[in-house]
Amino acid sequence: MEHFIETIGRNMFAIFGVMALGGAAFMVASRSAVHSVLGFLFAMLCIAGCFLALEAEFLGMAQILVYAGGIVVLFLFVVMLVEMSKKKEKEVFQLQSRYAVVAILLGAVAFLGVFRKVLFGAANPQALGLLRPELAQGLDVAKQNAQAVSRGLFADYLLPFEILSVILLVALVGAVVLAKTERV
Amino acid sequence: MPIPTLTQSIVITLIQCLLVVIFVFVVVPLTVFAERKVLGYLQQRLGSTRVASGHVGVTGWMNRGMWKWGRVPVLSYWRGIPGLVADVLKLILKEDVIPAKADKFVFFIAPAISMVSAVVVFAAVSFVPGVFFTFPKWFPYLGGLPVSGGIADINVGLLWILGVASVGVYGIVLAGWASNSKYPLLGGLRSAAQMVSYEVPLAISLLAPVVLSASLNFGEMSARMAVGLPFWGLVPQILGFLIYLTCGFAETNRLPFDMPEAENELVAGFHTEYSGMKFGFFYLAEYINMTVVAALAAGFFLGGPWLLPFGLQGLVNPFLPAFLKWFGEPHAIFFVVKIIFLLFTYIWVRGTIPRYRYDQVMSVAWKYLIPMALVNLLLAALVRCFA
Amino acid sequence: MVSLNAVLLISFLLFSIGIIGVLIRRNALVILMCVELMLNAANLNFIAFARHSGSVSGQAFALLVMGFAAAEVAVGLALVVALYRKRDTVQVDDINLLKG
Amino acid sequence: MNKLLRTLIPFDIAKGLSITGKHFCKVFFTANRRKVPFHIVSEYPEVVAKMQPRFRGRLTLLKDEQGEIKCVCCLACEKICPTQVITIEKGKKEGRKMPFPVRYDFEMERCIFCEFCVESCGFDSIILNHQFELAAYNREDFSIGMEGLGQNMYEPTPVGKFSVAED
Repeated sequence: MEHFIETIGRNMFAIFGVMALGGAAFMVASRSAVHSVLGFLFAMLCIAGCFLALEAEFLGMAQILVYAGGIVVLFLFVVMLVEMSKKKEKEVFQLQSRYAVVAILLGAVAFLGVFRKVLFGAANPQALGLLRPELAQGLDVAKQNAQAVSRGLFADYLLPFEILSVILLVALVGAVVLAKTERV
Repeated sequence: MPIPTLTQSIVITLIQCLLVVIFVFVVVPLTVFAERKVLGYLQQRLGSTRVASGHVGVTGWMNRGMWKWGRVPVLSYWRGIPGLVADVLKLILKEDVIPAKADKFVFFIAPAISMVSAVVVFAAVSFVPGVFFTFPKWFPYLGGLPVSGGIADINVGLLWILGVASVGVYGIVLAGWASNSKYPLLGGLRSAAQMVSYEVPLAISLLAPVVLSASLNFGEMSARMAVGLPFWGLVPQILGFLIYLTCGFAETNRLPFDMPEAENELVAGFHTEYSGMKFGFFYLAEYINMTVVAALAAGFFLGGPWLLPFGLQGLVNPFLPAFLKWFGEPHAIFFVVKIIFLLFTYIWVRGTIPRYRYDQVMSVAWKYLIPMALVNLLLAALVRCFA
Repeated sequence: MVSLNAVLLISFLLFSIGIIGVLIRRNALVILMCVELMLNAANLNFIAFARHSGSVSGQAFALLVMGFAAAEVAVGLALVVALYRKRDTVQVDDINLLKG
Repeated sequence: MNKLLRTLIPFDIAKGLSITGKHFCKVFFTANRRKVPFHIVSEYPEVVAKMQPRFRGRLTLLKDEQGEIKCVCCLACEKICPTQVITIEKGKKEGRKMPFPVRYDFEMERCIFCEFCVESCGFDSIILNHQFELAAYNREDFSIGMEGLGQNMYEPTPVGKFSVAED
């Protein structure tokens, strides 16, 4: 029992990762757009789980909050707006899908071939851990993740953060202008 | 204090989950009953005073007996209580109708999403700081082990609560879409827009306690707000409290922000096509969400498990009845009492304020609540800076 | 503990699924979702490397990417809605005219 | 400025809450304890409901002090009735100068309780009384006349058939 639970705990990342892959595959393969959104939502939640398994708690929660709480709802909203028309879709997939899938699979095989040693070899067997804990500037990254991230965000990368806020503002205004109807 | 093994700690967590589920499923039916009675009293009625026919069956016999007895509704407060059981039985026994053109999978999964996201939020709510109780020594397997006051007292508890609560939108939106019917779709679209809008001021108003307490952990936040600030932080955060309550009403789709299921425009909104226990899940989820919002408000603005702020507890202690003193200073009972008061406030507001129009709902969120919440956040930052 | 390789493999597969989606789907909304998926795969790598190097810069950057993704989705969805208003379709291969 | 203040500080909401709160306290703390309760509804089958004076129930013929029917068969009510539920047959009665209604039939199933008949009556000889338990099991029970098969016009509809209070 003990051993079983420990095994699950150790492989949490793999479990969430495989589930995320399943959700993503469902998203690409399903014919109804709403089902696609559901698959996307599932994939996002599982990726949040992956973040948690990597001990990035703040990022995991931000993932749930931003993606599941905001972005996917917007997608669903637009899908429901757009799907209200009764016009039948011609086909879900493109004509070149077969070639595209083959090409991607080839790319995957090539990737695995090139990085075979890195991924499966014994060249880099050490577990993913904190190699240079002194960079966390006196904070225990595992215990005070949110504080550590905030230090990174507001001390080291303040300028990108500010630029991001400007980008968000521009995107907001742009979205309003684009989606506005003429008569309003 | 013995350190639990992995399996033991998981068993303890399961016990905590069971306790929370029991709490939820005790509070929710009582809230449903209280809603009927309190709404009645607010409108000078009596609320529900009998179950089914007053003349058939056991309850009918009881009713007749009471009337024969004194011609006065002796238990006029409580005669509706069998309605609790009757409600649940009705929901369980009803036929579960699925519309022929509905999307079966999504139709099935929507109430589940609603329910799960409502219950799971409680994982990060800590009812008491520290140890809730300790298993006695004779207890098999778990003897002598402590049980903490929250299931998962994680560092990013507030974010967890906000994130999972926001997943609850999908239940409503997907239910509206999957029913393949006009009114549910309109209700779902409305609620998507409404809940996304209200999440913004809600989150910003909760940021003020975060700033004041410098933590994202539920227990820590409630403790610091309760002990470190005057009157559980209610006085410096009165604006934030009001904004939070308003957004909480909107997030749980309660009147006066009852857009998704506007009875007079949309039949029953997103759950028009639902029946049986699937509808019951939506019904339960609404009340559980109310409890969650009340728990957050009680924890952050009303001091959570702390009876009185500062050292005032010591001043009041001599005048308290003995059983209250027995509970000690931070105790879950105070938290629960505050939650119940806030649930009463929900019903009170519902019985008082009429429903907003849809455009009014949106303009309240974007034009008033968000700027006010930002101002409140600024105030909190100033307080933190200079105090 | 999680090995870096597992993270890289998973994120690579997620990215590939994203690319496949972009290439083979006709619905503009699904294509947007696939783009989001690819951004997430990149985020996963950011976090893995942040852990590997023991600093939080990667996490901070992942957060920035999230914000950027939100901005992108807002503009993209606005484009889709505008397109739908104009042409009554969201199928990308129906949108093959420069003017119209 | 004043308007802004009123927008920001929810005075009216507080006022409304205080009013409903007052009602709540009154009803909650005095239920079962007062002869005249604060709640405005009654527990109907047990406590007989009191109607407002203007309540429009079933049509009734009135009698004067001598116990004589006031109706003089002017047929004003029959003419004005929009659903034509009233049928009057003129007749004579010994010792009475005015015409006397031999038959006064009232088909309650079609009546819309508009009270035009009462308004049109120049002799105040009919009213709509305060009966509201007008349901019946048979269609025939709705045709009400002075005597004969239908119910009598003067007798009340069988009230309290279902109520405990009459036991």
